Amino acid sequence: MSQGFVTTVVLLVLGFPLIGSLINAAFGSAKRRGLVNIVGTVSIGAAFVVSAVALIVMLTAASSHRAVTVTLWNWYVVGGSLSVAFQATLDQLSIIMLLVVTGVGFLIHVYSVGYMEHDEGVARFFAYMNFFVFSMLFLVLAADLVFLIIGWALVAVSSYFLIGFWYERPSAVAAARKAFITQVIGDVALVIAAFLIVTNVMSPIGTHIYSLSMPTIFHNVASFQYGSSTVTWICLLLAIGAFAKSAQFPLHTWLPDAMEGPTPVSALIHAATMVTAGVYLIARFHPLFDRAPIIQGLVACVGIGTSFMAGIIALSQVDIKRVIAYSTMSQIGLMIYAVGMGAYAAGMYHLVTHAFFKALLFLGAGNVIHAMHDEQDIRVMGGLGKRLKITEKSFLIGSLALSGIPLFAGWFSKENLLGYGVLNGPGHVALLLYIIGVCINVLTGLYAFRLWAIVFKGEPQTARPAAAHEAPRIMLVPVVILAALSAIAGFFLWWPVAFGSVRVQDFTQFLSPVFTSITSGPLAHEPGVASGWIGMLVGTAMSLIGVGGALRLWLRREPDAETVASRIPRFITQLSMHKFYFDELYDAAIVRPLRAVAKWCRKLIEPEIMDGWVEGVGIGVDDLGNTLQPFQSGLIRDYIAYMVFFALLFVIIIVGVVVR
Amino acid sequence: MTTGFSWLTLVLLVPILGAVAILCTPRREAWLIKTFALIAALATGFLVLGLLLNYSQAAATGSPISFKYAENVQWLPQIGASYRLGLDGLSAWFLALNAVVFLLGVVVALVRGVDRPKLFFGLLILTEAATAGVILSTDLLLFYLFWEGMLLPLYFLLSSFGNEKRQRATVKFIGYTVAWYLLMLLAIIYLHTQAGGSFSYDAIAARQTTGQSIITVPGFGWKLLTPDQFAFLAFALAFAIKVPLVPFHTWLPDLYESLPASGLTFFAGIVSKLGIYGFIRYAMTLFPKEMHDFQGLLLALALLSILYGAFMALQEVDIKRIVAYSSISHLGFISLGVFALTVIGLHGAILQVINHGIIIAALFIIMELIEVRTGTRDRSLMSGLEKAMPWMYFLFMITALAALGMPGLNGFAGEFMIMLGAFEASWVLAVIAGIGVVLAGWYMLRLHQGLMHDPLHKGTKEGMTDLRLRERWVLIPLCAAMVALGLFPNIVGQLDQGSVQQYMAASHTQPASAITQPTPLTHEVHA
Amino acid sequence: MNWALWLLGAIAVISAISLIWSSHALYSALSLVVTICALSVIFLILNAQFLFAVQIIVYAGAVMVLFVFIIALLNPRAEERPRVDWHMVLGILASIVAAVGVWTMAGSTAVVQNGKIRGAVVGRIAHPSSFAYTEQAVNAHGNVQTIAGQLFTTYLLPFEVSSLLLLVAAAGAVYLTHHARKGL
Amino acid sequence: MSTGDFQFLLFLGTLLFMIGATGVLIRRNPLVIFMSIELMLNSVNLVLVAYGRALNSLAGQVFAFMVIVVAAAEVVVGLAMVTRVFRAEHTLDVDRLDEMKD
Repeated sequence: MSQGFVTTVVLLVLGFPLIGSLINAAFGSAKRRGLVNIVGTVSIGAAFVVSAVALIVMLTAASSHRAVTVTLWNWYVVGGSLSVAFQATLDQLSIIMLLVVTGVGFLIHVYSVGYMEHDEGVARFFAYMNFFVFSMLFLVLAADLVFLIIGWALVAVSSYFLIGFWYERPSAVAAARKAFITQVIGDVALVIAAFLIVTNVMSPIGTHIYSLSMPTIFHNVASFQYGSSTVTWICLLLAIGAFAKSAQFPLHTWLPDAMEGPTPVSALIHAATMVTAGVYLIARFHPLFDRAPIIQGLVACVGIGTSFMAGIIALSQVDIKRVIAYSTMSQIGLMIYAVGMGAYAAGMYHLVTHAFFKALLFLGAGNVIHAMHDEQDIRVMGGLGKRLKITEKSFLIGSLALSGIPLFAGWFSKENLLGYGVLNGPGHVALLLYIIGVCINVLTGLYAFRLWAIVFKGEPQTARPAAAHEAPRIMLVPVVILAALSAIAGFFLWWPVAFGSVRVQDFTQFLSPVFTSITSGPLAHEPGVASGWIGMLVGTAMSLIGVGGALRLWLRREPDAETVASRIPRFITQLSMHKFYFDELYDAAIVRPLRAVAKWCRKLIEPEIMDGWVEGVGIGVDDLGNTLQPFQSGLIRDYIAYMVFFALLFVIIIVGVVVR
Repeated sequence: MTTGFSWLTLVLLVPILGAVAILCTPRREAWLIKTFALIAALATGFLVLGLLLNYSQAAATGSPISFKYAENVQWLPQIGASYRLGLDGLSAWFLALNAVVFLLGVVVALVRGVDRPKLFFGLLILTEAATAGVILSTDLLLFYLFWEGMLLPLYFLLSSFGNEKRQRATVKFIGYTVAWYLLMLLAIIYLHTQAGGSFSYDAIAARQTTGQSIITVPGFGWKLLTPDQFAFLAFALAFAIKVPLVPFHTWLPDLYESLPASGLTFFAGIVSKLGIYGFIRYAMTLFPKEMHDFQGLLLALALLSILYGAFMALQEVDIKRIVAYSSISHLGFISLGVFALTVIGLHGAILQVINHGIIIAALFIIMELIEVRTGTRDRSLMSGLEKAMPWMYFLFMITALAALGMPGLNGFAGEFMIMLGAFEASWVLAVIAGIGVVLAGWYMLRLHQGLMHDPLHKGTKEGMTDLRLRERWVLIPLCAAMVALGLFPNIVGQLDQGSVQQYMAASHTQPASAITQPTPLTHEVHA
Repeated sequence: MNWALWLLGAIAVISAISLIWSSHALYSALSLVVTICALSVIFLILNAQFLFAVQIIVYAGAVMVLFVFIIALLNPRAEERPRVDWHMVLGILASIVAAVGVWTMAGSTAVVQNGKIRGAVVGRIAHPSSFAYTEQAVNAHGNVQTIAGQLFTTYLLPFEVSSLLLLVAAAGAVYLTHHARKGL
Repeated sequence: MSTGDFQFLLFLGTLLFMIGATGVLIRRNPLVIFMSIELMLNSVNLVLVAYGRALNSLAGQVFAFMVIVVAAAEVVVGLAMVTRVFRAEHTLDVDRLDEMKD
């Protein structure tokens, strides 16, 4: 692909959402709702069209020169050595992310036209949504560390706006701030990683090359010895950045609170795009990660751990959006596990399929909430299937895909993932991780169909479901499209298809040039499903067990769910109920002490020590004045006495000095 | 004698003439006073712009640091003091910031209105002349003259305009600073003797710092410092108070709390940055060995400023004091850039000086506009202003994000360079600075959200109007500058390439220092 | 002559002490007269006949009379003995220190001797002034004549100034005590 | 006049001087204070003459004469002031005359 073509693609893809956001921000208002809706959705649609065209052109081009890096403008030149420039790369990895972000984004924008009908902040909403898509694309296209960090922060800021969209709700405001602070931590980790990279990149002939552009870094990646401490530190910091963004174990507490935002926001940000940025980052920096085996192991373990924990918590949640949020955290955990093991293509594959069915679940939940007039507690719902027929059916497809039932999208990507895990997971814990992965399949099946059964099946718990009405058409169309996609996406992306001259290889082969051409570490080749048959069979079986169990518990209610729950030891249910107490832990461990130190500074240090010595000087001079004042007693005899005394002293000193 | 036309003296003369014109006009014609003030500020602005534009063509003279538009007129030959002015890459940007910030001060005063225009504008323009003098002078005595002279108009300005606590704050500031500047005068005189009886910067820079015998306390035999180290400490102390670094900062919050926004724009904008200027121009180049000896201490102070400023900003209730402490934290960042003694760090510091000037001016203007509208400065009594003032929300959001160093805006550009420079000195610095960035995110968001989000606080007054057109058009150019500098920071980068190399070369004579040998990123390329 | 000095010294010291210790102002005035006379005799011993005369006439005669006159005029009541407070302690302490100091100083180098001088410079400061009159020279021309000679030649200026001083003092005293009596 | 005598004279002069000084310190009646001052002046005369005699120089005696003149003038003015103060304050106690305090 030619430089000129790529530059135009990059500028168009970035330009459309930015212009849409600016127009909506400047001229949008509740009155001109029509204009706002059109501008909002069209800009994302245009971006999707441009990226589709780019995909087609890329497919026609020979697989060798599909990755093209373009320089937009010089950011900062330091005396000829370090010159930082805005560079964008369009290669297989970023085109996939482009398509996912703009495609799913477009469907969600169409959906939110209906969802935000009676919300007067619609202009602000679409402005923020467009700005979010712009920053996500900015991040994905980044080919320069500075460009990447800026995109990273822009995504954090736009998610801050969107989570805190209903700014009158204190809980939303707090959730937005919490999300932003966690992202800033990830951002700082990324910045320090960038420093480490810049100061350690050596050209083959051993001279320091100070450049922040990723192609040159990866070209000279040989300068980082395999398993050396610098590479380990760099990858650890990159991993922290990824965990912050993808809500993985240490920095995951912001994701459930982020459900305070409107449902389309949750769908776009917390299902399809933002949380996957962490997976993309690790995939993009795979040459470095391949050289840091310890970190890869760590990443895989954290991925599986988070996934398992989220699965347990999801089982006990009562808010419909929080259940899906925890399921997102669990699935992202699987992706992190995949890229942690070096199965970058498998991770990306699961990312794509997950984007479809998770967005579908969120939009379905949106329909339910819309129908129940903003009621999110599933205990109040029940038997909605009769009223919301289309939503119920697409929600079912989504749940099937999520829990990995064969022939649905989830099954292809998840089993591919776990299949790879069986054969060459990290070090000696590979089998253990695989077993936990398979247990996660059970958990996924359980909570997916628990949700479906409670919300749509059974008889209504309260009178309110009776009043529910099916969502308007504009909200149903995206849901149906997504249902179709999550049904056939696995199959469609799996089998190589040829349209005339355009040969669409299967997903992994399409991505393989990105992940093989540069890495000189252990070749991360993708096993065909064949070699992982055993893994796949075990995985599918566990999923079916999960689904069956869920249907028994919540559909036919043989052993009623509550009785089963009572038999499970109390501390597990409590743990699950209170989200493993992480919120309280972080609050006590970090937030409160920092605030205490700050208060201590203000109350004690500032007035006493800092101000103290300045005021002290003043007070000291006053005291000196007071002590000397009585000498002016006004009595002549005192004055004479002083004279005599000092005269005497004077004489003694003179004589003393002279005599000695 | 000077060869070409003495431009720099013109830069000094224009504000002085403006001030004189203002002082002559009778008090009644307030509009005439205002126009004179505006004309003076604009004229200086354009003059400086002209100087900057053909900066590269001008001839350069001078040994360690080459000065452009140099002027040298005998002033007091008996003691070797001469009226020498000069402009190099570093001071060019300080001069530009000086002109911009004072123009902003005048504009804000016009927009917000001020009760005694004659006194205010006269003193304001006079201060501009003084600060310009500090930046331009390359003769140490002249520098000290302007350095102390700056406090004169400032004293009257600070003590006659502002809220009820201004008297105490001004006395504390003036008394505090003047007391320590005398030490610097002592050091200057010492240097004068060392340089063989001349105050000129080149002569002093070229003085032989031969083996200094360590001064011992007579009778006790305690080993003190070498005279050069004493001189360096005197300079460093004077500049540390000006910057301010934390232990010497207590004058800043009281003063900033009592000053009106028009006063704050130029005070926080340029006056508090002359300390940084002093460190780079005088402390770093005249005392290279001592700078390396005390580098550890100075870096510790800079980090302390960052963290301490952030903690205090986190806890403060008065919104102006929050911004004051955030300014301390930012200045801590800038001094970290300077003390890291690396090329990147210095570039970042100069860039961040300009960014901070813009951000802090905008922040203080917004704080005053909010204070006027809600009638209080207490953060806990205000919330949910977004509904009433969407424009204020938008502009305040951009400024807050720039202040917390969000990548994409100008705060990040400077901080990235500084942290990279500090990282080169030692990785610990960058990590602690990173913690500073996280804290900055926290307190800046708390401030922005505290005021804007959450439901409307019952205490706030009803009928709050959004930003009027005039106020909006003061803040919009500032926000535009923030975004522009965030995406194109290279504008600042090109101009000071040459002089940054010279400063690094001048400060590298004895590189042995506690921190790892600071490797310049320039493969030892010397100008 | 030694015993005469000692006797006169003792008288002077005793009367001095009575001067400061006596309860009534008049007694202290009289004791001062005694001290002055004792000193004038010592002057006589020291071959300063002119001073002996001046001391008796001016001091004992004029100044003390003036004192007694004023005491009579104001006739202050008898005040009680001075209280012992820190002033007295300081005074006594100072006198002891001074006395001991001078005693050791004077003892070591009473008169300037050529050769090595150990200790105090008291003697050395007072080196012989330009005008040196040995004992025989003074006796030859008479003490009064020689002093008069000096007074009107080398020390003419101090002489004139002191005369002016006396004039001013007299005018001042008159002005200070004069109070306009109305209706005269 | 032997050195022993000279020592005694110096010692006597100092003693008288310090007695005068102590007198000035402890007495509260200004007249007595004046007398003590006179005593101090006389002791100075004594030392002057003693040195004059020891160094065979008449300067001591001339100077002593000058001291007497000054003492006389001083007494005249001093007593005038004391009478004036007495008439105004009707008290002669020095400790109560402390308007100069502040």
